[in-house]
Amino acid sequence: MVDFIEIFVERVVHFIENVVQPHFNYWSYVVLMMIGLWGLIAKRNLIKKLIGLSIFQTAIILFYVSLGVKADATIPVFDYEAEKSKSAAVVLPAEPSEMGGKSDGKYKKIDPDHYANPLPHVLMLTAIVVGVATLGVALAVAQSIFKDFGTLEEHEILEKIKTGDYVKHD
Amino acid sequence: MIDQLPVICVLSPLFGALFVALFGSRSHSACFPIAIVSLVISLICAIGCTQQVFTTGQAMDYFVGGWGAGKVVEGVEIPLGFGIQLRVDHLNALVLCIIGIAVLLVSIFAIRPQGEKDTEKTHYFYSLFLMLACGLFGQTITRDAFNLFVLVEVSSLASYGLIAMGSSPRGTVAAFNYIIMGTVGASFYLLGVGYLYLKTGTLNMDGIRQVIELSPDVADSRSVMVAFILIMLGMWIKMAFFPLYGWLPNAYSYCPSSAGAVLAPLMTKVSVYVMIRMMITVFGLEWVFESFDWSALIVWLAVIAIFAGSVFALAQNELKKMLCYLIVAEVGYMVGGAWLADADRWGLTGAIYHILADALMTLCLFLAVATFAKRAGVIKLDDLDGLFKKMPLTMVGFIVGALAMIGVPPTCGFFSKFYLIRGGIESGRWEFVIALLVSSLVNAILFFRIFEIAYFGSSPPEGHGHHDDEEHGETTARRGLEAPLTSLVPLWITAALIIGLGLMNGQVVEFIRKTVGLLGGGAA
Amino acid sequence: MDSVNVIQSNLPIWACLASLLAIPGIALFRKEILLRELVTFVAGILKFYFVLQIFFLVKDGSVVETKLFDGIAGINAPIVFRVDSLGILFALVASSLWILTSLYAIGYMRGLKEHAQTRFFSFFALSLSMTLGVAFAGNLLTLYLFYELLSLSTYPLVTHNQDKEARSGGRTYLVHLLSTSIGFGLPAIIYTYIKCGGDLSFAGDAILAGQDMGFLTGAVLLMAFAFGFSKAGLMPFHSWLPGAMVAPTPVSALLHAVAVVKVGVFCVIRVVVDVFGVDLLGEINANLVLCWVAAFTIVTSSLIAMSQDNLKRRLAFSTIGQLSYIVLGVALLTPYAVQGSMMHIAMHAFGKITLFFCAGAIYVATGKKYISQLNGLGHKMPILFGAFTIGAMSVTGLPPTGGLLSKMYLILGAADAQQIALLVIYLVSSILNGVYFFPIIWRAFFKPLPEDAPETKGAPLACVLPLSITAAASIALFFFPGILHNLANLMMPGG
Amino acid sequence: MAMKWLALVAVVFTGALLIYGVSDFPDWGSADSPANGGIEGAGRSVSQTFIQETKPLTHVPNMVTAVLADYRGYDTMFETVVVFAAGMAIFAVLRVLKTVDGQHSRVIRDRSVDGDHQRIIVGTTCKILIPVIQMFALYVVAHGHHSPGGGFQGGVILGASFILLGLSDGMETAMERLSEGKFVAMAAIGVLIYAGIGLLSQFVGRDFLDYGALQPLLGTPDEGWARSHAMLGVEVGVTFTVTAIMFAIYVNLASKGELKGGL
Repeated sequence: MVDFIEIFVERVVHFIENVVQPHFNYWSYVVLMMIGLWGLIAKRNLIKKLIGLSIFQTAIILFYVSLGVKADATIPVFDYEAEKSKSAAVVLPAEPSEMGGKSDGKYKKIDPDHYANPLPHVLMLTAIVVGVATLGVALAVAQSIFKDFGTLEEHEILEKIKTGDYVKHD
Repeated sequence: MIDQLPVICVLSPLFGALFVALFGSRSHSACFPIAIVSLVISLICAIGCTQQVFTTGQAMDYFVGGWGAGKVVEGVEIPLGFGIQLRVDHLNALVLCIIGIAVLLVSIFAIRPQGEKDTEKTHYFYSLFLMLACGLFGQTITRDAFNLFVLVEVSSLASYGLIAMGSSPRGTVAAFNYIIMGTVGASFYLLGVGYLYLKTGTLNMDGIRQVIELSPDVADSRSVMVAFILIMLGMWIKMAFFPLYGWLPNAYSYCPSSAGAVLAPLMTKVSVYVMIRMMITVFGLEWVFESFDWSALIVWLAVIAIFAGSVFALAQNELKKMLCYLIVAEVGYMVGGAWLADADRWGLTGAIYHILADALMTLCLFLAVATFAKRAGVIKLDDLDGLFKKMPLTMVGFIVGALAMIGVPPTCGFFSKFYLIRGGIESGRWEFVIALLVSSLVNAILFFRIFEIAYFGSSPPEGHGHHDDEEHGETTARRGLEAPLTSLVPLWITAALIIGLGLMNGQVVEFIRKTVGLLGGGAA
Repeated sequence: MDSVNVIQSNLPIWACLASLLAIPGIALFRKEILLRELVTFVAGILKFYFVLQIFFLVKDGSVVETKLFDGIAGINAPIVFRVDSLGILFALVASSLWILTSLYAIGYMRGLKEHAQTRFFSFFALSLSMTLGVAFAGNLLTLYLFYELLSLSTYPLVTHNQDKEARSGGRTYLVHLLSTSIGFGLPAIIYTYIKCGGDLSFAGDAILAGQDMGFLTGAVLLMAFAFGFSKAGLMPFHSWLPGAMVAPTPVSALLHAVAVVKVGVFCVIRVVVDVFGVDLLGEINANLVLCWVAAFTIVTSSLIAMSQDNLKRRLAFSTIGQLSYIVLGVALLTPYAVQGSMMHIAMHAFGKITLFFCAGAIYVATGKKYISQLNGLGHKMPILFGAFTIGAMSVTGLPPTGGLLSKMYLILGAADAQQIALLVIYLVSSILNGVYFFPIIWRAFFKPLPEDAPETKGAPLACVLPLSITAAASIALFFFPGILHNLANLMMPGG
Repeated sequence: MAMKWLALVAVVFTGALLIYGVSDFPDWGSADSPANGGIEGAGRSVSQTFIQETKPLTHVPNMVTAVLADYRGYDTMFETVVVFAAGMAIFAVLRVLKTVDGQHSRVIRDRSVDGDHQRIIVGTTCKILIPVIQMFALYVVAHGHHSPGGGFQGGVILGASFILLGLSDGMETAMERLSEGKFVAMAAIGVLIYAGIGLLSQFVGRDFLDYGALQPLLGTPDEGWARSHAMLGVEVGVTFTVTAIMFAIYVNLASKGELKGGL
């Protein structure tokens, strides 16, 4: 019985080591996303649905940002000290004031692995803003529904639509 | 100047929207002229681009910000996908024109503010309307997968606003569901693009396809397949393909009539166009039909969509709801057509032609129904009682749209069915052919039921047909109900276009076939 | 056949447009009835004049062709007119009878003071131009296009009375025509188109000539076409014709005795001669299936006709029978039979239209619709019932009238094709025709007038004149069948 | 209950699909994954080009801002349009233009000082704090070139400062600073600035949003600097829009569209 548990533990550790650990972020974003999706569909209150929706979108943002991560790379902002100290002999793009020089078009001396990948960050800036905009409009619509139906529970709203007792404008 | 046209086409509605927001709140009468001017400019650009693509036979490329692939800026050679690329080719040139025409016609239709909650909101309406147009134009010509997501969001947000601003509370509830479903769809698409970016390293559609064709291990990788499924799921939600259509009927029937008239014909069709763009340009038809190869399942889903759409349409007694379920069936046509993996790609050509045909047909029907609702308060089917006498001119427009839906020869509806059936037969998908025929019969029953009610009145007089009212009595006193010119002119132009597109389908399809030939489709 | 010289001229377009252009005229003079009727009349004569022009060109075997729109991409199916001998024969019959019918309709409408006459005459003109469109169609697509438009443009005519029966009649009319044409016709056309690699035009040899086609596919395709063009009234898709009797008599006279039904038969002939080609059908002898369906229709419709008391319904079922004569004739494939069927189109047209005119005139004069009420009317309206007798003789095929000639050819054709059983059916059904026509004549002339019959005024001259002309025409066709004969000969040489 | 089952099925199905997709991802944080290192034979990796070429091309150390405002400027413009569209949609949905008693809603500031004491504490701290927040917001906008920041972040902070004013001194005082007419115009002008700068380069004859074309206009030594300054201009446009719309969202939601009374 004992070695059975050991094998099981050893198997689980192996699984975590080789399968989960290298893709840790990607597994966590899937879990987060599923929580959001569950909230979106199962919850009956409109606001809770919106919370589920924003968790759903945040998970995607987590996925995109973890795309661009490079081991021991700094944020994608060019820092002069690191470039200067790393290879003094190398011709560096100088300070802004003495900039004048053209780049020679070949692969530059800047080591790309030193900086994180900027593109996912740009994309996620847009996705965040889109998420905020959608959330804003959804909240406005939810408020308009509350004005007319007096409730935010979806099943009550459907009830009221069937019976037809909601504020009917002209 | 000519190569700046694609961007101007997208920008003029944007500038229109901004000026309407700026000046509209003070003088509501200023909104309409600004809207018309900006939409006319974009229509002229759209036609100019199509003309250019037609004469030169080459697609028009446009790199925003001057970051052209291969161009040397400041001594740096710019790789593909560095900037955002726009491209007008044989596939989207016509879609661009159809959007331009539809948006212009509906803006003319929407000039007379119907009894919305408060008519002070016309400038909000026109601002959202123009942003919707800008989003649709951008979606059609963009060549960058992520930029497509942003433009889908622009047009979706504008459509959420347009639907929710109506006076009927049911409209706001439908808008809420539409927001949730639309955002989930867009997020799935975004996730799919993320998976693709991770495996191919670029966001440019051509770049992705080159990598997929270049390295087999990327092509056969699981994540590219999952990316494709996610993108398809996202687009199917957006176009209300069968299992995911829950939001469409309420959203388009309880929204303000002029909003419905622009959303119904365009939103779902542009999503179908995006799906086809994804299949042809991003993944390449070989990858889609060989290594992915789920076409049998998806054609069966389309067949179910067609049957379900038609049967639900039969069951409705509200006019707009019925048309909405017909849209669900038409989406089944297009998706089914696109996924027929027939050798000469006739199914795909039929689907693309059907995008154009269906946009016009739905526009014609929704304009007519909106006019009925506005002038004669027609909601249910039996309110159509004796409408031939009251509104004969609008009824003629409705008839042309209905005949196109049924698929009577001179109209474009017949020819698109012809190509789809041809594709169905050549690819051996007989269930798709049968579905098409049955749904045209159901359409025939649906629309002739309406004609009967409108022609005879809901309960015709008993006994022999002899009327002794004097002979010229048929022009009854209710002449006053006839629709105003601003809603008749768009309706008749659309009806004329439906017949024109039908008769000109030879050249149109030759033009479309070049896409299928150029971009790795079957033989041209 | 393919060395025929083709004359490019847009006369056929003018012929079609003649009646189409009448519509604005009719709509314009809605208020002045006289002017409006004049416009219809002039349009009729103009159309006949154009058709005659084309006839003189086509007489010596050449073909008139003109292109309207280039239709479907990827295949040679533009919307084109191509008038050959079969087309011109049908056009001649239709346009000449339109003049008489419009004269008759003026009398009929005024007699009954019908409502919405403008709409009636404009849709009448529209359906006539669609009929000519089918007659001149140059390929399968144009044929299908005008065929569909004809069904739609005749719907308002059939439901002219706008009452309960009109509504149900119209419903059966449309459901049958649309569902069969979309259900059977469209797939058949598309299958043919795929099989023959994209050339749907009737020029040159038949579309499917030389295709290797088994008996089964051939038969199924042929029957799909035959049922697709359900205007030919083959059972079981015939019930739209009696249903359409709800229409006013001029409509059922011209459309449902001449134009619309003949369009169905015309399409079947086109399919047999120009789509399959006589020799292909002969090889795979798929035509036997069509023969026996037509034969079945002839017998059953004649039996049903006997039991009908309503005069117009009896005439309707007799039309169904006569149409299947033509279909059977074509399906026999022998030269005589095909020529006989083409001639029968004209003979039956003149005979049957006279009978319908008489039925309408009786209704206008006495308001009677049922045969049992016709006792002794012969003495009251001798000319009318005289013409009725001539029409009946022509349809049954008795000597002095033209019907005899065409039936003679049909029977000879059946003999050539060694189909003795079908030959017997021809004879028996001719007798049956007699059985359901002559009791009417006997009742009208030899039965005493019931005493309490109210004083009936005579039928209006505008009704009596056209029916006597058509009666005289059916007799004249017996003595001078020259025109019909060589047209038919052009279409199917030999015999 | 049915929704729960539907949710379960949806979650399980999508989760399995995504996990299945994740299985052959490159390791997290690996520098030579296709996204970061590009694929050999498919040309130079786009992201490596961003990192290596931003300095010479645009002299902007913050590569994210360079990609955001210049290389993919078209994307960001439509992002601003999304924000603007959201504002318009909220106005369309919520804004009540005719109040119940029919007269147009006027913004009237009720001067009655309700003597609850919290307001004094909150009021004074906010009076000190708000200017500092606004200064910091402008710093974030201006310093977007050199450190993480830019139009969106700065705009939100600026908007937050106005919301803070609304919360502390009542919506009317905030509306006095920034009335409805003002912030709708501000939002529209923001996007106009952005698109205007893009259009400017078209007038000079080069493509839309090609800031290099503005070099003669801005009198900078080379096109790189012109790009850098144009980016700052574009960021300012974005700040205008984002501030206005954030405040609009707050104002509409707080007062259910009457823009009067409210939180």
